[in-house]
Amino acid sequence: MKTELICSGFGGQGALTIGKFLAKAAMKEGKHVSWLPSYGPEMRGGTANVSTVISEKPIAAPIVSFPDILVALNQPSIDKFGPKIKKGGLLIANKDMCPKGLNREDIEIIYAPMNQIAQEIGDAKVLNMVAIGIVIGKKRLVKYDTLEEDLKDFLKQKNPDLLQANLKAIQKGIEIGEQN
Amino acid sequence: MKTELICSGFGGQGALTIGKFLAKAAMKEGKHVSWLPSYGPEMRGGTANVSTVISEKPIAAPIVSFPDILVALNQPSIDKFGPKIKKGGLLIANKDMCPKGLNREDIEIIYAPMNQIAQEIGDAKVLNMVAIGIVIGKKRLVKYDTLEEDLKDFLKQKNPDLLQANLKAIQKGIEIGEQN
Amino acid sequence: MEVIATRPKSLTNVPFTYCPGCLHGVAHRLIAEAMDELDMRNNMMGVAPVGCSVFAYEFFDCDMAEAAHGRAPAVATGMKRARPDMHVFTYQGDGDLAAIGTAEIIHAANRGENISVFFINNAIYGMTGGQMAPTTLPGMKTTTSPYGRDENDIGYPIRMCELIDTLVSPYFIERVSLLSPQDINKAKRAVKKAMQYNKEDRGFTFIEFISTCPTNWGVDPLKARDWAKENMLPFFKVGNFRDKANAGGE
Amino acid sequence: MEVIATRPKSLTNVPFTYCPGCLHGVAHRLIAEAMDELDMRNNMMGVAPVGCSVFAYEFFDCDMAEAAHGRAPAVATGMKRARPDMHVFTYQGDGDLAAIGTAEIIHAANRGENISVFFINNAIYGMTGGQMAPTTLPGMKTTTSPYGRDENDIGYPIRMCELIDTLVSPYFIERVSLLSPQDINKAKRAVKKAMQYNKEDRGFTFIEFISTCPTNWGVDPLKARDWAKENMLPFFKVGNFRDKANAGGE
Amino acid sequence: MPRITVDPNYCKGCGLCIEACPKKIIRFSEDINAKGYHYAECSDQKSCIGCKLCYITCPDVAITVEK
Amino acid sequence: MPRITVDPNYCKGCGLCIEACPKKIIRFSEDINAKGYHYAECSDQKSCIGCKLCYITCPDVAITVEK
Amino acid sequence: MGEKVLMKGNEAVAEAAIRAGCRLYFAYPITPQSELIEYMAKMMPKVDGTFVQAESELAAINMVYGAAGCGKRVMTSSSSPGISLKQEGISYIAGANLPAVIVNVQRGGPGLGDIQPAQGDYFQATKGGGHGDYRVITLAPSSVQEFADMASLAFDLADKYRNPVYILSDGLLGQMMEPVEFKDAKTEKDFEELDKQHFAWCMHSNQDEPNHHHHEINSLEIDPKVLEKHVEKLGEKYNEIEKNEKRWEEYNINEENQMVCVSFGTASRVVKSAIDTLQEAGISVGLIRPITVWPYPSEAIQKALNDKVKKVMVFELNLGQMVEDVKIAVNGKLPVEFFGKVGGIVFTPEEVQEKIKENL
Amino acid sequence: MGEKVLMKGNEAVAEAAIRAGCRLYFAYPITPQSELIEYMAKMMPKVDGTFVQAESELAAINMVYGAAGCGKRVMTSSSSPGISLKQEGISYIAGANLPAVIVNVQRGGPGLGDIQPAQGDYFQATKGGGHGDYRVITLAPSSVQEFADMASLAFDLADKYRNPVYILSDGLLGQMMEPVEFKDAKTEKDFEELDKQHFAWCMHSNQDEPNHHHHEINSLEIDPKVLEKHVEKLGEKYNEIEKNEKRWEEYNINEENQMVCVSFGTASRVVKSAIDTLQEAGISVGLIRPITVWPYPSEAIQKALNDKVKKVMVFELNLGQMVEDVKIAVNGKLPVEFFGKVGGIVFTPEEVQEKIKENL
Ligand SMILES: Cc1ncc(C[n+]2csc(CCOP(=O)(O)OP(=O)(O)O)c2C)c(N)n1
Ligand SMILES: Cc1ncc(C[n+]2csc(CCOP(=O)(O)OP(=O)(O)O)c2C)c(N)n1
Ligand code: SF4
Ligand code: SF4
Ligand code: SF4
Ligand code: SF4
Ligand code: SF4
Ligand code: SF4
Ligand SMILES: [Mg+2]
Ligand SMILES: [Mg+2]
Repeated sequence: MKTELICSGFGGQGALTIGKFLAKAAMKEGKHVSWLPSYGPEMRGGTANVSTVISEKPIAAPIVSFPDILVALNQPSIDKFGPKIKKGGLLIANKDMCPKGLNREDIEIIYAPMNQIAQEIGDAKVLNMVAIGIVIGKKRLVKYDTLEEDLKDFLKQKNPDLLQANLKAIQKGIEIGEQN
Repeated sequence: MKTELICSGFGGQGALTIGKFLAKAAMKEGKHVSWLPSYGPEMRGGTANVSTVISEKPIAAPIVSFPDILVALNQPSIDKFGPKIKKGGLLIANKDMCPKGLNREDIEIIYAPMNQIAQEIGDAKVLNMVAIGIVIGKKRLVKYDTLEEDLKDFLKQKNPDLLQANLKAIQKGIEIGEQN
Repeated sequence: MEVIATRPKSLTNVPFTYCPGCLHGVAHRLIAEAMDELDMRNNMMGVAPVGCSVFAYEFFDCDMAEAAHGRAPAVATGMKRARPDMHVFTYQGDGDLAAIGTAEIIHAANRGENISVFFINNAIYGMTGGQMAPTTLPGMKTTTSPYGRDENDIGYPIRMCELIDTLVSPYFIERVSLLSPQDINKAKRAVKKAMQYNKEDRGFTFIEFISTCPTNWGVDPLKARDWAKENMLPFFKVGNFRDKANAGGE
Repeated sequence: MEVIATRPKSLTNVPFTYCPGCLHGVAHRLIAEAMDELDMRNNMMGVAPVGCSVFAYEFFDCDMAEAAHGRAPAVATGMKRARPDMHVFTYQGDGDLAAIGTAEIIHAANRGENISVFFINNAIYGMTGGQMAPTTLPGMKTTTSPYGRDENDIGYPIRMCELIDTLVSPYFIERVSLLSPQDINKAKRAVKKAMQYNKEDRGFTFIEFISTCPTNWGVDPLKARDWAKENMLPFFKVGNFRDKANAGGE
Repeated sequence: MPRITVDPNYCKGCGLCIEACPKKIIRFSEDINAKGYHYAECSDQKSCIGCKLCYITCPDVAITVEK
Repeated sequence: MPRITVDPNYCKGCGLCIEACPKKIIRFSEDINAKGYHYAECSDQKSCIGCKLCYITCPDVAITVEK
Repeated sequence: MGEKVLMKGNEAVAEAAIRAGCRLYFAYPITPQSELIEYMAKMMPKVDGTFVQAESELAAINMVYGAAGCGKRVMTSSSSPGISLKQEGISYIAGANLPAVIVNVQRGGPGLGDIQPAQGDYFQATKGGGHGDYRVITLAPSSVQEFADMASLAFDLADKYRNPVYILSDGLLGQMMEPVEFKDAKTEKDFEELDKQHFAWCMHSNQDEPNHHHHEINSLEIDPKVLEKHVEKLGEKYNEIEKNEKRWEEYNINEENQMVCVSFGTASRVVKSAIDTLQEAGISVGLIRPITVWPYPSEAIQKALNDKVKKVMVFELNLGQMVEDVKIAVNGKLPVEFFGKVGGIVFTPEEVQEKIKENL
Repeated sequence: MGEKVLMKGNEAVAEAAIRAGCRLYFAYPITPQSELIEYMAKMMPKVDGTFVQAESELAAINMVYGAAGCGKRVMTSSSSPGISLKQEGISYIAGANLPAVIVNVQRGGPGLGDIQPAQGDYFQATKGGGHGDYRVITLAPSSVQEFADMASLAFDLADKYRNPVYILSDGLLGQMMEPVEFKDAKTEKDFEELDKQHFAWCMHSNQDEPNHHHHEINSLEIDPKVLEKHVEKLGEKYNEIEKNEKRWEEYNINEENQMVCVSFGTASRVVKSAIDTLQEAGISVGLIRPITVWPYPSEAIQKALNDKVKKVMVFELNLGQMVEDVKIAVNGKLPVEFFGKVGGIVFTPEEVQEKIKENL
C-alpha cells in the first residue's frame, strides 16, 4: 500500500506541518515515508505545498504528481492540484477559504470549516491539525496515539500550552473524518 | 634545409636578441622561422635561452632539443646544451665567459673573445652582435644586408648612436666566422 | 485636481516581489523618482544584484543587467566603459556588496567609476532566509548566528561608507535612513544628488540605505522600523561622508 | 668574540630568490628575528602568497602553506581555527592583498582573526614582470600603465592601513618603511609588537612595509630606495594606526 | 480638496501608511486583494490634507495623492 | 674588536651595505660567487665599530657581526 | 546506529559529518543548501567545533584548504554557482594532496538559473571544473539515508587518498525529509588516531632543530621536471582510485532485461519507480545506478549488457552530460539513448515509462 | 592582409582582436599571458578603446559580462588558475546568451603548478568548468598565425551564436614568435553594422513609453517551466553549433595510414614533426588535428579510419583528457592509446616517434 498526499495552503497556514506530522507518525509505525516541500522565493507570501508519501515499500519517487489525497487549505490549492487527484481519491478542503470548491464526481470530497473550528478551539493556528485529524479519521493512515506521543514530545519543548489545543483539533478532525 | 639554434647566456647578455634578429632576417628572406624563449622566474638573474628554427618548410616543433648550432655566451650554457649539439654541428662560444669550453670532437667549435671584442668596439652590450656575425660569417643563414636594414629600422627609433657599434660588431663577427 | 504624488514613470507596473512593509520598495521609488525628475530614464542602465532585489530588472523601467552575486560593480564598470554616453547604477544588498562583493565595490569606488551604487543595508541576508550579513549587529540572532552574533569570534559589523571614505576617488558618499517619512525625504535629496552627479559624469557616488527585513527579523513592519532605529542607527551613523561638490562633505 | 648579529634561526639556510637589493629579504629577516626572540618558531605556521615571495615557505623555518593568489587570509583563518594553539602569519604583496585578495583581507581583519598579516607594498606586481598594482602611484609607468597611472581613469592608490583602520576588530595596525636602517629598526619594533600580540592571541595584527622593486622599477637598489622615499612615503604615511594595548594608537 | 487612492494591486497591507497619516484616515479594508491582503483604504477623504506622508512611506508605491 | 663576515653564498652584490656602513669599510670583491655576483667584503676589519648597520640593511641576510 | 529520525537531507548530511569527525566547517549561504550551513551554525558550537560563515565561497574553500593542511576533517558546502567559485580552490586542494569534503546541493543552471533540483554540474564534478589534471572523487546519493551515510564515506575516502571528495546532491535530496539512522559518533580515541595518521604530512608545531625538514602544503613546483613527477603521481593516485573505489547499485538487472537504464541520484529514484511499473506490466528493464560518478563504474554497465538488451538509456536532469561516460562504457556495442529534463524540472515516472517504451 | 611581422602569440592575438573590432578588454596579469594584457594596455588607448586592469579575474569576467551586454566586442584573457576563477562568470555569460571571447594561455597545473606550456584545461574548456548545462565554443590554435586568425573567428562565432568562445592556447604559443600576417582592421562601417546587429537584444537607451519592453541581460528564471524552455533553447543552440562549426586539419591522412593520431594545439606540432620523420622512413601515419575542440570533430576521426588503420593514438600535454572524446568518436571500432606529458613538459618529436612505433 502506498498513499501519496499533497498538502497545500498559504504560507503560515501550516500545510507543510500536516505532511510532516503524518510522515513522522507513519515512520514511527514502521512505514517508509518521504516529505518534499516546495521551496524558494515563495517564502515571501504566496503558497506552500508539500508532497508526502507513506508506503509499505521503499519509496522511489518522492514527487507526487497525482495525489491520492489532497489537503487544500485555500482555493488556489484546489485550483492547482484539484484536477490532479487520482480517480477515487480524496479532497479535504478548508471550506472557509475555498469558496469555489472543486467540481469533480470521481473523487470523494470533504469540506470542513477549519478556520471556524480552530477559532472555536481557541487558537487560529491549529487549523492544520483539524486537517490532520480528518485525514486520520477518514483514512486511518496513522494511529492517533502515535501522533499524540509525537506532539507531546514536540510541544513539550516549544509550547506546552498549545498541546491541548492541538490535540483537541485533531480529535475534532477525526470526528469529521469518521463521519464522512 | 632546416637549421635549429639555441642561443643562451646570462640574463642581460642578449642571448634572446641573437635569436630574434636571426629569425626576423630569415623571415624577411622568405624562410619559415620560429623563436621560443625560456621564460619565467628566471627573469630574476639566472640564465636565459631561446630556441630558434629557420627552415625552408613550415616548422612543426619549435622546441629545439638537439641544436645544429649552439651560441653560448657563458659556461653554464655550454654545460647545459653543449652535449646536445648534433653531430657535425657547431658551437659558437664566448671565450671570455667560457673558461672550461666543451670537449667534443664530433662538432665544430669557434671560441671568440666576445666581451673583449665588444669592449674594443666601445660598447660592452654589443657582444651578442658579435655572435650574430659569427653565425652569419660561418653559416650564411641570413644576409648581412637584411640584418643591417632591420637594425637600422629598429635602432632608428631607439638609439641611433648604437647602430654603428652594432654594425661594427656584426662585421667583426662575420670576419671571425668566415675565417673559421 | 492634480496628481501630486504617484508611481514614477521609471518604475514599471510590475508589483514588487518584496514582503509587506519591506523598505526595498521605498529605495526603489526614490531612485525611480530621481530618474524621472532628472530626465534620465531613457539614458539609464541598471544592474540588479542577487538578493531580494534580484528582480529589480523587472521593476525599473530601463535596460538592466542581472549580475552574479556581488559582482554588480564590475558589471556596471563593463557597462559604463562600453557606453560612456549612458548612465549606470547598481542596486545591492549587504550580503551582495559587503560580503562576497567586497573587492568589486572597493575597486570600483577606488577607480572612481562613473556610476551610482545604491546599497541596502538590512543587517541580514533576506533572500536566502535570514542568514548573518557582514552588517548584522552584535548579539543579533540569525539562522547562521543562532546564539547571536559573537563579536569576539567573528567581529563587528562592517561600515561600508566609512570604508569607502578612505579612498581618494569617490565623489559622493552618504548614509541615509528609510525609517521614517522625514528620513525618507532626506534620503530622497541624497539620491537625487548622487543621480545628478551621475548625470554629469562627476565620478563614483555611493548611498547606503538603512533598511529593514521584517520577515527575517521576525517582527512586523512597524516593529522592524523601531528596532532598526534603536539598534542600527547608533552603529551606522547616517550623514554625508563626502560631497566633492562642496569640497569634502557638509 | 660574540656574534651580535647573524641569520636568525627562523630562517632556513636557503638563499632568497629575490633580486639583488630587493627589500623582501629585510622584511623576512625582521619576522624571523621576532620569531626567534619571542621563541615562537616551534609553534608558528605561515602562509605564503603568490608573488615574488611565493617561495616564502622555503625561507621560514616553520610549517607553511602556499595559498592561492590573494587568499592567504582565508587560508590562515582555516589554519588558526584548526589549530588555535598555534600561531599563524601571512606574508603578502600588494597585488595579492590589495587587488585580488581585497575581500579576504578585509573580512579576516573584520573578524579579528588571531593572525598577523605582513604586507609588502612595493607599488607594483613584481613576480609577473612589473604590472600596475592597486598601490601604484599616480603617473607611475608600469607595463600595464605604460603612459603612467592615470588617476582620472583608474583612481588613486589604495591605502590598506587606512581602510582596515575603519574596522572595529583589528588589534594592531601600523605602516612602516624599510627604506633606511633607522626605518628598519622602527619596523622591527612594530613587527615584534605584532608578533607579541599574536603570541598572546590578542587579535588581528597588520603591518604594511613600504618596500621597493628595483627590477621592475628599472633602477638600482639605492635609487629605488630614494625613489620610494620621495614618492611613496608622502602618500603612504608611516606610523601606527592602532594599538589596542594602549587604547587606540600612540 | 486633496484625496488619495490606494491601488489594491500593489498594496500588501503592511500598515505603514496607516501609521504615517497624521489625520489617521487610512485603514485596512474588509476585502482582500488577489494576493490575500487586506489592502489600505481611505476612510475619510475630506479630511485629507495632501501631506503625502502616506505616499512617502508606502514601500509598494500603491498610493496616489491628488490635490 | 668588532668584525663582520659576508657569506658569499647569500650575498647578491646589491651594495646596500656599502652605502650603509658609516666607516665605509665594505666594498665589492674582485671575485664573483656561484651566481655571478661580485659579493661584498670588508676592506678594513679593524675599523669596524660593530654598529650592525650593514647587517640591518642587508636584504639577503648575508652578514654576521661579531664583537 | 541509533533510532530513525525524519530529517531533511541538508540536515542529515551535516549531522552525519559531525559524527564522522568533522569539526571545521566553512561555507556561504545559498539556496537550496542553506539548511546545511544553518545546521552547522547551530551544532558546531555544541561539539566544540568551528563554524565560520565565510565572506564568499572562495574564502570558504580556501579556509578549507588551510584547515585541511592542518590535518583536520573539514567540510564546505554550496550549490551550483557557489561551487563554480570554488574551482580554483579545489584545484589547489587536489594539487596539494589534501583531504576535504565538498557538498554540492545542485540547482538549475547555467548562470543564476533557478533553485530547483538539477544535475547540471555533472561535468564540473566528474571532469574537473578547475584547471589542470586532477580528479575529485564524486559520490552521488539518491536518498536522505545515503546522503547522510556518504558523509563518513567521503571523509574516509578523502583521508585514504588525500584527495577532495564531492557529494553531488541536489535540491530535492537537500530539501526532502526521509527517515535516517545515524552511525555512532567518532570518539576521542578515533580523533587521536586520525591526528596520528595525518601527522606525517600535515602542518603542526616542530620541535626540531633549524633546517630540518618542515612541512609545506603546496601545489607549486616551478621546475617542470619536478611538477611532471608530481602530476604523474597524482595520475597514479587517480588510477588507484579507479581500481578500488567504483561503487554502483544494480536494480532489477537480470537475464530478461530488454533495456538497461543508467541514472544517478534523484533521477534514478524516478527511473526505479518506472521500472517497477513496467515490470508489473511484464517489461523487464534494469538499472545501473552509479554511486560514484567518478570513478565511473563502466564495468558494471558492460556486465549488465546481456544478450536480450537492445539499448542503453540514460536518464538525467540535464542535457545529457553522463551520456559521454555511458558511451565510453558501452564502447559502441549498443545504441545509447538519452532522456532528460532541465531547468529544475524533475521528470515523472510516467514520462520515464513512456520514453522507455518508445525505445524498446 | 599586410606584411609579415615576427611576433609573440600573446601579442599577435591581441593585435588581431583589436583589428577584429575588440574595443573593450578587461583582464588581470598572469604568466604566461602577461604580454597580452600589456599589449592591450599599450594599444587600446591608441584606438580609443578601453583597457582596464581589473582587481581580479572574477571582476574581469564580470566586466566582460557588462560590456557584452551592451553589444560590444569584448575580450578577456588569463592563464589556467585565473580561468578557474572565471567559471561562475562564464556560466552567467553562457546563460545570458552573450558573446564574449576568452583567451586561456594554459600553464602547468593543478593548483599553482608552474608556468610552462600545458593542455590540462581541456576538460574545463570543453565540458564546462562552471555549473549548469552550457557549452563554450573552443578554438585550439597551433601556430602564432592561427592564434591571431582565431581572434576574428572567435568574435564572429561569439556574435553569430551569442555565446562565449574560448581560444585555448598555451604558454608555448603565447611566448613564441612566428611570422604573422594580420587581416585588415574593422572600419567605422563595420562597427555600425555590428551595433545594428546587436541592437535587438543588447542594453541601450530607450526612447519608448513607460512599460514597453526594456532589455534585460539575465540568466535567472525563477519559474522552472520558463527556465526549462530557456535551457532547452540553449541545448538547441549547442546542437546547431555542433552541426555547423566543427573544424579540423587533416595531416598526412591517406589510404596508407597504419595509424591515425589525434592531437591539438602545441602538441600537434610535435606530432607532425614525428609523422614527417616516420614518413621518410616509409611509415605512414596520419593526424587529425581538431581546431575546434568543442564542438568536437568526431566525424573527421571516424572518416580517417581506413582499413589499414589498426590503432588510434592520442597525444596531449595532460593526463589524457581528450582521450574520452576520441573514444566516443571511435566508438569501439579500434583501440585508442594515449601518450602525454604533464607538468609543463612538452614531448619531443623523438619521443612521439618512438611511441608511435611501439604501437604499430
Ligand atoms: C555565488 C552565490 N552565492 C550565494 C548565492 C545565494 N544568495 C542569494 S541572495 C544572497 C544574499 C542576499 O542578501 P543581501 O545581499 O543582503 O540582500 P537582501 O536579500 O537582504 O536584500 C545569497 C547568499 C548566490 N546566488 N550566488
Ligand atoms: C589567480 C591568479 N591570478 C594571477 C596570478 C599571477 N600572479 C602571480 S604573482 C602576481 C602579482 C604579484 O604581485 P604582488 O602581490 O604585488 O607581489 P610582488 O611580486 O610584488 O612581491 C600575479 C598577478 C596567479 N598566480 N593566480
Ligand atoms: S525577506 Fe526581508 S529583505 Fe527580503 S523582501 Fe522580505 S522583508 Fe524584504
Ligand atoms: S621583481 Fe621586484 S619585488 Fe620581485 S624579487 Fe625582484 S626586486 Fe623584489
Ligand atoms: S496625504 Fe496625508 S493626510 Fe492625506 S491620507 Fe495621506 S498621509 Fe493622510
Ligand atoms: S503603506 Fe502601501 S502597501 Fe502598506 S498598507 Fe499602505 S498602501 Fe498598502
Ligand atoms: S658593523 Fe657597522 S662599521 Fe662594521 S662593517 Fe657593519 S656597518 Fe660597517
Ligand atoms: S647588502 Fe647584503 S647582499 Fe647586498 S652587497 Fe651587502 S652583503 Fe651583499
Ligand atoms: Mg541584506
Ligand atoms: Mg607588489
